[in-house]
Amino acid sequence: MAHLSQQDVLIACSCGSLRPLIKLYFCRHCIVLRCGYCVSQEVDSIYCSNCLENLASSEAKLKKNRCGACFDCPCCFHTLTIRATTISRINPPVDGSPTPSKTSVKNYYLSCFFCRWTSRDAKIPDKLTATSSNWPEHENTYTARISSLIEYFKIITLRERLEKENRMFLHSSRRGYQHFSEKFGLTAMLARKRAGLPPLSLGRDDTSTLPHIAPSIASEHVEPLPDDVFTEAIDIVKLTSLPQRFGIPDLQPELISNLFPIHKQLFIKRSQRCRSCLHNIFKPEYGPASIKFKLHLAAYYYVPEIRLMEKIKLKRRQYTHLMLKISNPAQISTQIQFLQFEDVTDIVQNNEVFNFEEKKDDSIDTKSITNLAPIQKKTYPLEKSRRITFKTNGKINLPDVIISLPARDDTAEYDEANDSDMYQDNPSVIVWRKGNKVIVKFSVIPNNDVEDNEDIKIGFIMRYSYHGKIISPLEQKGNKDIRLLDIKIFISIRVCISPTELLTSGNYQIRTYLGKLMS
Amino acid sequence: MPAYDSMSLISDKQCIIIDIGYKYTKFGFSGESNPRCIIPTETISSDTGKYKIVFNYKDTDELYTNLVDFIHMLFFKYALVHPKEKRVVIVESLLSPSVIRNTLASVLFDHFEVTSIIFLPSHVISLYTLGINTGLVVDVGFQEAIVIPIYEGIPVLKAWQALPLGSKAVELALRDRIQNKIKLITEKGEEVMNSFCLFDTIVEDIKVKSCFVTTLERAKLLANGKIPKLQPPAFRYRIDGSTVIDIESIDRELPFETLFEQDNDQMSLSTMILDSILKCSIDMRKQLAENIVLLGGTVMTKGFKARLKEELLSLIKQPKYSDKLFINVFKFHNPPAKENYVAWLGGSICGATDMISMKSLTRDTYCEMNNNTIPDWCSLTNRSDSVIQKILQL
Amino acid sequence: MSKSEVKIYHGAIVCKETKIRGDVTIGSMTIVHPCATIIADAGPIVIGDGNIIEEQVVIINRLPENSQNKDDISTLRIGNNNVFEVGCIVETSSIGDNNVLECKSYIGPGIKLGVGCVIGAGCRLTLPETLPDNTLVYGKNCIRKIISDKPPNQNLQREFLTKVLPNYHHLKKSKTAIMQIAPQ
Amino acid sequence: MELQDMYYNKSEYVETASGNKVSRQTVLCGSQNIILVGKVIVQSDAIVRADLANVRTGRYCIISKNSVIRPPYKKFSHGVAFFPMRIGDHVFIGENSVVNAADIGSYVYIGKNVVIGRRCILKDCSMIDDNTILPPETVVPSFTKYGGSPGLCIGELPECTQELMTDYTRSYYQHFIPSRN
Repeated sequence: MAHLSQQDVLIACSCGSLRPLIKLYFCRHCIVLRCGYCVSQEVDSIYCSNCLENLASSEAKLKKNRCGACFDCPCCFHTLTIRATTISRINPPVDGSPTPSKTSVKNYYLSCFFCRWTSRDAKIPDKLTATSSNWPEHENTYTARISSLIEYFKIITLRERLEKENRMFLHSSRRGYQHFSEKFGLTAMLARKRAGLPPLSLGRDDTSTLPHIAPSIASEHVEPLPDDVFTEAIDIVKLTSLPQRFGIPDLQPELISNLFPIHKQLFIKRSQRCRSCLHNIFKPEYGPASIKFKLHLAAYYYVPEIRLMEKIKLKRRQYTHLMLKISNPAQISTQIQFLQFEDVTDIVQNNEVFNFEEKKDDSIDTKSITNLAPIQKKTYPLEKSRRITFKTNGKINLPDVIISLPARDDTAEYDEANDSDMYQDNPSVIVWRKGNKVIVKFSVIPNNDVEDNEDIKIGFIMRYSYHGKIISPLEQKGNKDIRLLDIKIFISIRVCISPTELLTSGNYQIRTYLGKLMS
Repeated sequence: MPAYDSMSLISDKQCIIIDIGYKYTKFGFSGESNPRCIIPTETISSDTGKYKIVFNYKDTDELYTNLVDFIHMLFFKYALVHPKEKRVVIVESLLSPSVIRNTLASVLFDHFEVTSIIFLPSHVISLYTLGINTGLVVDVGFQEAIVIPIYEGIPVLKAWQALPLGSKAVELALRDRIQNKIKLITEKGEEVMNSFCLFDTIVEDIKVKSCFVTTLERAKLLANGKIPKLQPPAFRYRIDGSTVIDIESIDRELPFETLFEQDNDQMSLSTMILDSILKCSIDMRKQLAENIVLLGGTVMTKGFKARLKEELLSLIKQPKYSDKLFINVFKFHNPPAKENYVAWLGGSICGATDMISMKSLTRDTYCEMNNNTIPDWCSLTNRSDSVIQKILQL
Repeated sequence: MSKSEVKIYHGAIVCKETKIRGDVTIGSMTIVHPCATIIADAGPIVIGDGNIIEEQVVIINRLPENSQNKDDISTLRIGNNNVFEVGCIVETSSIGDNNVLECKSYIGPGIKLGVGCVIGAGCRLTLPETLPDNTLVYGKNCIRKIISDKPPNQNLQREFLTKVLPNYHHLKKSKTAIMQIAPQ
Repeated sequence: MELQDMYYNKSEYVETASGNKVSRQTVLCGSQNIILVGKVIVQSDAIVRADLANVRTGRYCIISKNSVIRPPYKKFSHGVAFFPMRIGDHVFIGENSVVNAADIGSYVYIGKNVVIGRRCILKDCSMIDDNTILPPETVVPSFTKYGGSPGLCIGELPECTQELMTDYTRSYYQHFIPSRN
């Protein structure tokens, strides 16, 4: 599990979030890293997680983002299953026939495989067909009242609006229509709408046209404390918990027996778009069962991956070797160099390096937006970058080398040949090389003020050459665009075993659950 | 599926109504009669992957990221819409700190790029659900109880009352009573006392399932250390397969007394209401007392309303009030909703009207403002051209 | 406890890979899948008819850890038509009829099951008590409720297994069993 | 963190021509009904109940210690039928887990101590958290992470799950090596 989440090597995204490489994107147009925080997320398709059927967004809207066919258990929130029972029924004797006839009928009801709740518990009658629709629904008893309230306030606000517009119009008639429409955003469409209004609401002096609603009448009567709380034994298993009550917000029943099946909440597939250039950076294929993508600019394919090789034990006031495995995922070879944070600010001033972090606030950015998306009238300032909260408490010594990494070659997996002699590597720095991967030796020392059992956190900059060959189809093939990109890397080295690993499985189960509640 | 609300559905104008409480958030679409969901105001941090309570924050940066994660969940798990084209209605307390309001606006405009936001004061818009414009609105939530009289649609701000009397206080009292009664039996059959931590969700669950607000008569006896003859039955609460708490009858009855016991300043939930009435001008008082609106999840507790009425009627006879307040009737409203989402429903009704397009703060305006501070709602209401004021003058 | 006193009644199917130790009686029509463990240390284990005991199930009658009294013999009695799903651990002293112990559930000593109880997957019960009939225990907090639906009848599954298992597994036969069958 | 080498006792494991590494300590019932396509690791004390119905795994699957692979049954009015179980490529099944699923897609990660109920369907690129109880007939869609009891959706997986699982199962296979002595 830890291997899959990869929380020990984090990379600073262009927005300042720290994410593992697998959660980052790489915008090929802006040539910066993006993450879930700084991209614009869009709903791509909507589907039901149980029947795996896609719904059009209008249909989903109509069904209040719930599946029409699948239900969740109101008791434990697991999906309900339709169950069949055969019931032999004795028909009452029909007029004329002396003996009652016996028929065997298949009945269907909803049942939960986990907590054994059934629709019979809710006193929902069984159905005669296995189709999953047409289960009885409960309705909010106040819908009619609320509708009339809404209607009433709608008319009042509309009247208010017209009154105000009219007043403004009279006062500012000399200033002309131009000003008027500007200030109140009265577009042609709105004007048309106003013109098309029924005469009823236009007659603003006529108060009698107001719809009538009965205001609520307060009463002295309040619900008393039921006497049975002092006499009836409390049966805790029959009472609902808050999550169960909130599952049905308009009823919020107190008894398990008053629960109703809940239509299953729909899931979505999302697509992502870069906020500054508005290009898509991730778009899934349609269909919930497909795991393929139309487009996927994951940083995983563009940025060299750094991994810790092994657990190390750090000692105070002493350098310890740290092995990092670096692999080049791209289809083109790259050059990698390591720098301390302090070094880089100097180089930026030389203006030799294309630094993505500087670029963000640049005016070039806004220009490119206007070029790419002329439809957008107004550009909004981009969201502020986040502060990097990672505090380093150790120092890493970086080897002063430039490492060449060949392109990724999937067939090399099966190639046993050792090709390290092709490169003139310093064996004290590069301890191993194979295909697009190398293992590089670093050394780490904790700061003196570190406490025992504290994770050691270090950071450095990885500068690598990026071949932006495929920036746009307009660009010619020969015109290779090589840029140096700086990526901030943060590594935490766990010195202690995390407490959960020490627990036995049974306790572990409880503790993780509790840990979740506590945090 | 239930019959769909006839109005403003299928139209793109439907806006998103969010009522973020300290403990639970109510979320849904305008024009609908109940929220789509009521969920804990908690989120999974996108940075660490851990559970986080949104309003547990050290600085605004943390609040900002918490809100980003939380609202992301609301949009992509429940609303299933792209936030960019959406109008948002935020239902908030009049007393909500401006840091929260400003951060929330920044999150919605800068991060989610919504079209517009309107902040609606929960106390005022709750009256929308009743079709009245004058009322004494009592909101007993998780953190605190807030009383604000609304007269002719205008909050009488000088008369507001707030005390930290909410579910939190009740749960703390309950926790104190039961935390030494936990019994855990290990697999070896050994009995361990109190080795188990009592989590908030467990205390809440016990409170919800078994606690109630007792009558004034019994409360007086209990306060004097006497035990009434009839006792609510005790029971055994199972935390899991190996841990139990034996809940005594007194534990079911006493925790809610926290709300009604007068503190050192002789303040309780009931005195707050009377003090608030007292601070209003004489001609309003009777009308307010006869239009009490109760909001918030805590008021849904068994016996709460009955006790509150008893308390008010008994306090009014005491010299502290009897000289100044000449009221002998208290009347309560029954909103067309469960009390814990009345304010949300008010937002839903408002959101269906043109008020949203008229009064909302648009993204354009927000970006033009140099300090990115949302104007205070009360300053808005005091403006003579305020629409809301007029709307409420039925 | 080297003395093997396994009694297997006619019609029971006990796969050879099963680990059985001590005085164990297995009733007729009971099916014991391979890799189950039945250990009768503290006293005999009597398993009734028509039970299904799946792989990795541990049924153990063990001495209380601090008890020195070897004479304190108690019998672990299991009724009829119970289902023990994969990986459940039973340390109790008494189980009635028609119960289902789902995967990886744990029943500590002193917990008695009556009739028709279902212990949900992964539930761990250690608090000694007698569960009322038709109790369901489920979920991470071992929530309880009384169920109206009875646990389903397992006759069909047992029939199927009776046919299939002998094709793939060597079966255990106890001397007692053979002796019983011989006169017929 | 890069996976560390895992050593096994050479005498304990059988390596087939297609690269499957199967412990001798496993219980493979009805071994004629098991198809391991290649580079599959079955660790000690795992139980595969292919006597009940066919079990077929794809390439690079890891079946950890003490786990149980058990084809699910369904009751019909006339009898009981056990369904064959299909497991895709690059699937990891953690220690002490019980799998009764009907169908497991590719690139699926199942944690430790998990119970997958009867006839569950795990779509490609899904993950089951440690200690999860997945009730019968649950459908786990792609790119979701399920956890808890009952197992509910507790999160999403990164879009490059397919690459991650491929890399994980491959390197697991590469690091699963016989001890030197």
